[in-house]
Amino acid sequence: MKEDLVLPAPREAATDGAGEPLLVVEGLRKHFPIKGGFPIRRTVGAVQAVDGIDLTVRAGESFGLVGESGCGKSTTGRLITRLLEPTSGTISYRGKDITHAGRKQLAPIRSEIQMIFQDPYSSLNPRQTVGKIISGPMEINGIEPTGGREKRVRELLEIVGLNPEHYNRFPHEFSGGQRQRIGVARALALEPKLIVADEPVSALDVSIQAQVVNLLQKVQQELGIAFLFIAHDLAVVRHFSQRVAVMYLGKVIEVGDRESIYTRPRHPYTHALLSAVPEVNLHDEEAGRRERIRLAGDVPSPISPPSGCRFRTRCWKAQDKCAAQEPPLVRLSGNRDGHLTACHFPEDPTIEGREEDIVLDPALAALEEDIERP
Amino acid sequence: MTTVTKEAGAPSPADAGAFLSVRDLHVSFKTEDGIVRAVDGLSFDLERGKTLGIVGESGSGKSVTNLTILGLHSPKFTTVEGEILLEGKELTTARESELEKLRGNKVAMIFQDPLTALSPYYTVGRQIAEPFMKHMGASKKAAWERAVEMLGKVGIPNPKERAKDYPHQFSGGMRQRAMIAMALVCDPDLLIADEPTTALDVTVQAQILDLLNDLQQEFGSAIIFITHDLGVIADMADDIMVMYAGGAIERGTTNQVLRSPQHPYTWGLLNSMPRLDSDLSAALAPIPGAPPSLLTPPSGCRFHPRCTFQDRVGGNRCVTERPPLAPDRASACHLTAEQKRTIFVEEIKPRLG
Amino acid sequence: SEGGSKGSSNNKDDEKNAERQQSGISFGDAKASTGPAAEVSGAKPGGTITVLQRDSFAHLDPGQIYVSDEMALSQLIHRGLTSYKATSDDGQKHEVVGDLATDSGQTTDGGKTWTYKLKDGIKWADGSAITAADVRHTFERLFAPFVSNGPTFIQQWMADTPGAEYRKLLKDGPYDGKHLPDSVLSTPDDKTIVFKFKNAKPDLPYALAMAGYSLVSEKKDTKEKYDKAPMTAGPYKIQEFKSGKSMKLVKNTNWDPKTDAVRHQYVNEFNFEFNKQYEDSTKAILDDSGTNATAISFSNQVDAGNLSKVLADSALKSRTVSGYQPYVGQMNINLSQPEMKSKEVREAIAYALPITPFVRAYGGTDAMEVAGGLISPTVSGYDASFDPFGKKKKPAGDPAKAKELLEKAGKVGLKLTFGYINTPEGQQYSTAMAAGLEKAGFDVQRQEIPAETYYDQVSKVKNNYDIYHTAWGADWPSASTVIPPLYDGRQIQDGASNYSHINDPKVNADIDRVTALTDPVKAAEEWNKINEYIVKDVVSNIPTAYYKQTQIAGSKIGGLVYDDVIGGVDPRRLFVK
Amino acid sequence: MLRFLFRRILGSLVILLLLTVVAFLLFFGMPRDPALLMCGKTCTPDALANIHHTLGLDKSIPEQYWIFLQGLVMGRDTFPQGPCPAPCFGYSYHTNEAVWSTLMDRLPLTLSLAFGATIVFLFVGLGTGLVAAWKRGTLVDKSFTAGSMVISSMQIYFLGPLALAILVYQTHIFDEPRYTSLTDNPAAWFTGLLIPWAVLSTIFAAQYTRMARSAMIEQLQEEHVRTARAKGMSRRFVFFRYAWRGSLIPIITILGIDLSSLLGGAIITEYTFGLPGLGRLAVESVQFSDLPLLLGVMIFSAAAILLCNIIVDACYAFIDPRVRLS
Amino acid sequence: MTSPIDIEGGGTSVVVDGEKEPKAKPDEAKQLEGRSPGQLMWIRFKRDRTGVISAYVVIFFFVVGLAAPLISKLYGKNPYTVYADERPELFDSAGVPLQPNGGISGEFWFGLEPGNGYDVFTKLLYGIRNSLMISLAVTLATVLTGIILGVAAGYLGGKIDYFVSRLIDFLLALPSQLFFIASMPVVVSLFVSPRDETPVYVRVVALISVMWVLGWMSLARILRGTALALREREFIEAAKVSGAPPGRIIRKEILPNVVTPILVQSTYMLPNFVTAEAGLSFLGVGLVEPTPDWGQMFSKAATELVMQNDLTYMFFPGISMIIFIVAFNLLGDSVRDAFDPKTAR
Ligand SMILES: Nc1ncnc2c1ncn2[C@@H]1O[C@H](COP(=O)(O)OP(=O)(O)OP(=O)(O)O)[C@@H](O)[C@H]1O
Ligand SMILES: Nc1ncnc2c1ncn2[C@@H]1O[C@H](COP(=O)(O)OP(=O)(O)OP(=O)(O)O)[C@@H](O)[C@H]1O
Ligand SMILES: [Mg+2]
Ligand SMILES: [Mg+2]
Repeated sequence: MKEDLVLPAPREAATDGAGEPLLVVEGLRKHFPIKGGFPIRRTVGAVQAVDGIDLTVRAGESFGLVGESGCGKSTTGRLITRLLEPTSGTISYRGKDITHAGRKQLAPIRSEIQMIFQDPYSSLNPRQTVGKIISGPMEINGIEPTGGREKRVRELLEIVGLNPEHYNRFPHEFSGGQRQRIGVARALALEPKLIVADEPVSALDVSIQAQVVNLLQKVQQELGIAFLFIAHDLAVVRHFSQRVAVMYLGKVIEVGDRESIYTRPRHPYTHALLSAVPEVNLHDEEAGRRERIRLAGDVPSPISPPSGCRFRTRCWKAQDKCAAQEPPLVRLSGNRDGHLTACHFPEDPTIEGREEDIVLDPALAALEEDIERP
Repeated sequence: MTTVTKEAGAPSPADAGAFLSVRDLHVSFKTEDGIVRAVDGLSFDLERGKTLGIVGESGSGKSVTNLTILGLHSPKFTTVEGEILLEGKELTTARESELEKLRGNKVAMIFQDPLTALSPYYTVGRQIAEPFMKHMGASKKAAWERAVEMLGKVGIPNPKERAKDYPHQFSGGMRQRAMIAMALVCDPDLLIADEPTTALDVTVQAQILDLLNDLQQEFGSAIIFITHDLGVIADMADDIMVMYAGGAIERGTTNQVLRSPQHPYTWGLLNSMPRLDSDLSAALAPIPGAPPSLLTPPSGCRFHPRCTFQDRVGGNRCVTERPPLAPDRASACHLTAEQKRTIFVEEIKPRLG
Repeated sequence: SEGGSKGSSNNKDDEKNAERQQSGISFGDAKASTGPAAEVSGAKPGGTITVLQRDSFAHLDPGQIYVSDEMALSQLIHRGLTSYKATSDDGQKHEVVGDLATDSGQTTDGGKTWTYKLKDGIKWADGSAITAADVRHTFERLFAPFVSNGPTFIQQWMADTPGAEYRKLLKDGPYDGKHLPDSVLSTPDDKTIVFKFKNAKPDLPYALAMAGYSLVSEKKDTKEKYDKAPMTAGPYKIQEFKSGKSMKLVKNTNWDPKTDAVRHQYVNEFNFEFNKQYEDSTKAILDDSGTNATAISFSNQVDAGNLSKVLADSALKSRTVSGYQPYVGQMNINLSQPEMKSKEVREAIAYALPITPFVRAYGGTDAMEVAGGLISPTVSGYDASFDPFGKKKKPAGDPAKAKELLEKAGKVGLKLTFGYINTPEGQQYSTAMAAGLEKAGFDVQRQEIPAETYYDQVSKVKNNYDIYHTAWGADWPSASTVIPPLYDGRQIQDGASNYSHINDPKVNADIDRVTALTDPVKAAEEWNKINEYIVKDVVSNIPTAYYKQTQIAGSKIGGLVYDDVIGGVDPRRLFVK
Repeated sequence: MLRFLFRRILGSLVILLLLTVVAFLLFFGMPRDPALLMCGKTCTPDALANIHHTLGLDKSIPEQYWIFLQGLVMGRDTFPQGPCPAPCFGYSYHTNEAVWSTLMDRLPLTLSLAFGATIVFLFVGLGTGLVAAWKRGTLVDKSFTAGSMVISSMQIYFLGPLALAILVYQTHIFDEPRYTSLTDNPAAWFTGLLIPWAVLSTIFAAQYTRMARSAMIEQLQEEHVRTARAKGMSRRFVFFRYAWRGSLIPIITILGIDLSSLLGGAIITEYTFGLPGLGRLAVESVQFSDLPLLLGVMIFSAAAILLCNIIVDACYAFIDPRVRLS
Repeated sequence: MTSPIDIEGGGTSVVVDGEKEPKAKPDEAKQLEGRSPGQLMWIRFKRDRTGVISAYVVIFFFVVGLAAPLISKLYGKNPYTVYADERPELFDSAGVPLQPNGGISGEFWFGLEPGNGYDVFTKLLYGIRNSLMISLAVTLATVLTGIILGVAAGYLGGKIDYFVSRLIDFLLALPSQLFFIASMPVVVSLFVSPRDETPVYVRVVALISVMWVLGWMSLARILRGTALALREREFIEAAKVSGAPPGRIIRKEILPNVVTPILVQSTYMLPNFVTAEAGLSFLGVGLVEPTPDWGQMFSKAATELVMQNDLTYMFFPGISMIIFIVAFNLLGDSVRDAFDPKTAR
């Protein structure tokens, strides 16, 4: 890994200060229809994959989106890149509404929003050379950089830390980490302003993962590209993103700057999530295991999500109100600016799990009793 | 092509406490493209009731090692050399029928992907009951009851009914619980868990880890816990073995390996791993390069092409000579013990914050 | 089979057969017409015979019967006014006798008026009496539109028109109360029938013996449905008929042998099985075990593949009977095609055309004999020595001679469209024939014609083919059923049998002349002359082969005789040994 | 399940309906006039028109089609041959028989041929396939694989005549194939169909050997099979319980296709052995431009195919609970 | 976690990360041109002995087919000469060769055909030629249709997919043999044949079109599945995110990736078409005498004439067809294995 990447001079985005909202998402919904019925097939229900979320990504910032599997992270990403047609809500990019824009209308901003994918194997066409893969987007958008596309591709390869001589190779000749770099180079080819990265490192080994995270970080900081960084690994998101949103079952339940979310989470789910991450305590061997909040059961089905607060079925603080009323995403007292939480009974702003919060699986509780008895 | 130096001081087989001991294990596969040396000179011991964590990158031979213990490779394409002693009994040369008696009974296994690892055609209860019938000679009814009981034990609500379900009717976490129930149904002495939580969400992973911990206390089995997540292993293991390219490169208690690691690869792992409490101002320090191909493994120390401390060894030893792994607390590296200590304390530790 | 000497001895036999076949058939008197028929030697009653047939019977209504296998069947179930009576035990000599009629017919004016009287005691299978009204109905219904398959001779004679014009005489048949005028057909009493024609019809007794003119019950006439379930009068009646599968005949108890001079009733039952290809029936009969020992086929021959094997084995050969069929194969040259107007071209075709492919395709010389003329050995007037193009000597054709002629005509490379029947045999012989013609310098274009519609296609006046092969069999052993229908130029129309569209004034005139002759022997001679003129001078039809056939029966079948008139096994005299 | 069946049957009916349309159009595209075939030698335009009228061919094609459909559903009694109750396919032009009864006549042979052969080739083919998979890599496996490869490359029109020539004509060990009704004479039924069965089953069995073997081997590499082994289940148990179950799915898929083509009239087979089943009937119907018969056979064969499809799908559901429960 | 040492991609060429690697070692220069999956497949295929031998056998058949006129010329005969008329001394009057073994001799290597007495050797050569050409044409047409309909249905989805799928369902429900037989005359009659049209050419076209119409479904189904799976692949989404129009995606991203199933399927389809074509000729609705054809030879062989008198005739067409089909199927297996080394054999 080169320590100093050769990058073109940072462009305006990096300098004009984070703050300008680049992407504004309001009330975004995506419901996948379920076909069924008898005797004629019709829509009988919907997977409420994304159910009304609001997000703002500012220019040049990295915005993290975390949550458990199936909570709608990828769907959100794909809605924003307009791979999917939103059911309702609005997406506006630099003030322009692109919610239902067609391919032709999107053409001018296609080059500004790019995507990096999770699977380094399926995200590269096995039948194209690296050169073709990276120059593809330029070709499509008719971009003819000075010095020709090939030169630009070689530059890009260099930027992502690959040998420019690999221009004529095929994807299968690369390791997972290298493929992911090719994916990054492809995304960079159009000099985008926003990159949606859908779990770009979760398929990689730890040692490789760090290489890619570093690369992305450099790209973000030095080229001033904004990121919507989707991941389920809280530690990676913490490392990469300045602001973080936590999703649960198609909804954003908490959003805020990194500091605030990781050290002063207010939503019980965020608490649970943070405490569930297994951690190596490198320093204090005697400290033993940190107490954890254990959530029972699994995420409910997005086809028929619980009423009111969606987390209530697994929440140890749930009361009748939670079932009746959906908590709005608001700033709670004691929270920083921009730290919004959707909870009727928020936690204290700490990450320590308290004794009374620790709930066990009923079965586990029984087991533990068993063990203690003899 | 590669000069392989046999490990000088492999742990002696006479080690009385060892419940399972693996000696100089080599496993290679014949493939279209050549011979893949998936495990190359691996030795370790495991005591009763203890948990051995095996960490390593993808393709480092973790799964192969453990499948070999159970003799689950097709003999036609696989060559196994070395010894695997379970309670002093040699397994590599054991007859299939003897292995059958062991599998699921004394030694049980949990696989990584519970969806593909459970048969879609039979009910969960039946799949759990089968080994119980086979090994314990239980009647169908008794085995079914046992299966329901086990499902209850692993925390599946309403086990009586759910036992009649098929795996695809279970959620990911429940499937993994069912796998665990299946593995534990005959009260095994050794449980091999091959990345049992990798496919799961953190919250579910935490549930499963707790479950395994508690079950181990109840059943008293020894566990081999395979993972690539150091955080998980810190939670689970008594001892840790770090594998790289088919061999072990460091071994010790959890405390030793995590808090005073001695091998550049382990350092690299720790350095490249983002943690919730790590210093945000410092960038992650990845291990450069990519894991080697097992078809043409690097000569000498397998790690040398990616190692940043090679120059400190001096000479060409890293390239020509494969470092041995001493018994007990050990690391397979040509750096001197002193060098290792100082490098860790002075260069690595500060970066870990 | 082996060629050479054995073949020639065979040929001699055949010629001898032919000789007696052409000798005339006399018209029998009342005595000859009185039953019962003479016992077949060694015959005993009882037993069941299995009859293996290729085709199911499409028609059982006499008015619709015109194909040979149905004709064979009708010998057992239907009766007409006249019939052929075998006067020798070998099926070679015949006379026409009265069947339901007391004699073969009386004429007083040289053949214009014919009177028939019905016998006493003749009954339908249901026991009701057969009367003159039934006879009248039988003939009148032939004019109804739904009767479309049977013979049309008598209808045409009655209406005195060629072709299908005759129908105008009684447009819808007798069904809406209209009848033929007495000037044509009268039934003065219950037992008398009088036919009156404009011109002399000396052949009427022959014609009436055709199965197609067997009687139909007026009371039981169900029109179209009669075709599946007719009322019968013969010694057997239909007990069960599954079209395409099987048929069972049982004895008709209302049949009185004393009224029948030609039929027997030895066998208890006939079980027909259909869908038996020649190969199948031959194999089954060769097998000769179980029911196969009493199996026979009325119409199936020994198949081409097995023929030489069967004839080579004396034990097997003893179970076979063989003889000529009435058919003569001929290659028609379509005279309507401009290019075919040149006589040299036609002669070139005649010389070049190889006959061997045709013979080969149907099983070799055991099944086909190279023909010289258009009159079959079974018909009076046959002349074995007639062979104008040397086909008997050079059956593979004479391309050199043909080429010469073609060159003379300046027509080398002439395009010749050859319409052939799309059966395996047709494909085989047409290819080889084409090859032979091409050697002579023709450019032959073969065009397939589906087998099922073959005759419809080639009998169109405006067909596109230059040459095509047809076969024609005499309806009775006189060339009067060959030359006029095939070569009368006034008969050219769609669907008629003048396939080569020959319209030669001399031929037309001769036909008129010879038809009027009342002396059968003289007539036969004259017919042959027309035949020779057509082949040699007009060159519109090239004779290819006389059809022969060999049939085989199980070893327990007795009374096996090849009847020349029936053109196959005589079913009336069979018994189980 | 019931819903699924209902939906499938409904879909099949739609396909059958379309099929009749296609058959109709095909028929009218044929360059032959069935009336001409029936008209005989003295065919006049009048007679032809008359036949056209009695056959109903003088009506417009849609009208004829409508009449045909009506007949299918409600029966027709406008035929001179007699009434024609509900699934009325009419009367054959050529034989004048009711098409339905002709079909029913020919069906027993086709059924005997199809099911007889199927039973044999399933047992033999799957048996050898399983043995080969069980003994994978051994000489037995290799010879089975090679043998089945060669045999499955043979065609009925080669192996059939060969078997006939050798077993019937040259050595006279067997009788010429022929069909006798099972109820008439079971022994004759059996011996008469022996050679067709043997030939069909040989070819099919070889295909099933290959298929069963590769399906089993594929299944044996499934992870859940490995799990079963890791549980200590015996090899036989794993083989016959776990792998076998999964390998049934591809086998049943192909079996459905094969069986449906056998039931729909194995034309070449019937030709080779001279057996008058549905296949022969089909060819005859085309030969004689016999529209009612053609429609009857087409619908019948297609119904056999569709029925097999439905049964196959039902089998999937039976084998695989994922299908059953979704 | 996915293994970076991807066996399929050939672990040999995994490149170590850019930095540590010296810039283009001298011996690496030639390696810089990467190996495409196709090349890898080719390399793998070349290693498979059975596959290579089968390929040679298959090629042999094609060469024989192509060179049939030349071989016949050298051999000095053609399949149209009616030897029964040319050399009547060799036959009896029914056209059965008189010499034993179907008249095999130094002059007639494979003997003579009973009936018109064609030379079996040249007839077989031309028969192979005609059968292969027809099957090849059908395969090509089928592949094209399969690609167009299958890929369109799979990738575009929606109404097109629904329509194509129903069409496939429908065609698969047709009793195909019966349909062949019924539609052959119809198709032939579509080409109104004037006085001197070559019926052979019409027959061939009709044969090809009928087999094509009923032959494309299985491939289309497979390609639809492949396209459907490819549609979910992320590189397609990457192209979409870049604003690629559907045409380009199909051309550049989908088509190159369906080459594999097409190749594999074609190697299975072609022999099937050969046998199907032969079956039709056997039934008499395909090519007919005198056009030499494999299936028509079987049809001849199955006649009583041949079965009773000259079994030898069946030998050469039969054996050659078995060899051809076996070789082609083995080739198909090898091609599949070369593309997808993980499948078990
Ligand atoms: N095309 C689709 N049709 C129907 N349902 C869909 C579709 N795509 C996604 N879903 C459903 O929508 C929900 C959200 O899916 P999504 O892929 O966005 O989750 P995710 O948060 O990215 O999960 P993961 O971490 O597993 O990638 C899931 O329940 C998924 O099953
Ligand atoms: N049956 C086999 N044939 C050929 N190679 C194999 C086989 N099984 C495993 N390998 C190879 O052996 C090496 C070690 O594989 P193994 O499954 O033990 O890795 P792992 O450490 O478990 O990795 P992961 O974390 O991905 O599970 C890999 O390179 C793999 O490709
Ligand atoms: Mg996702
Ligand atoms: Mg593994």
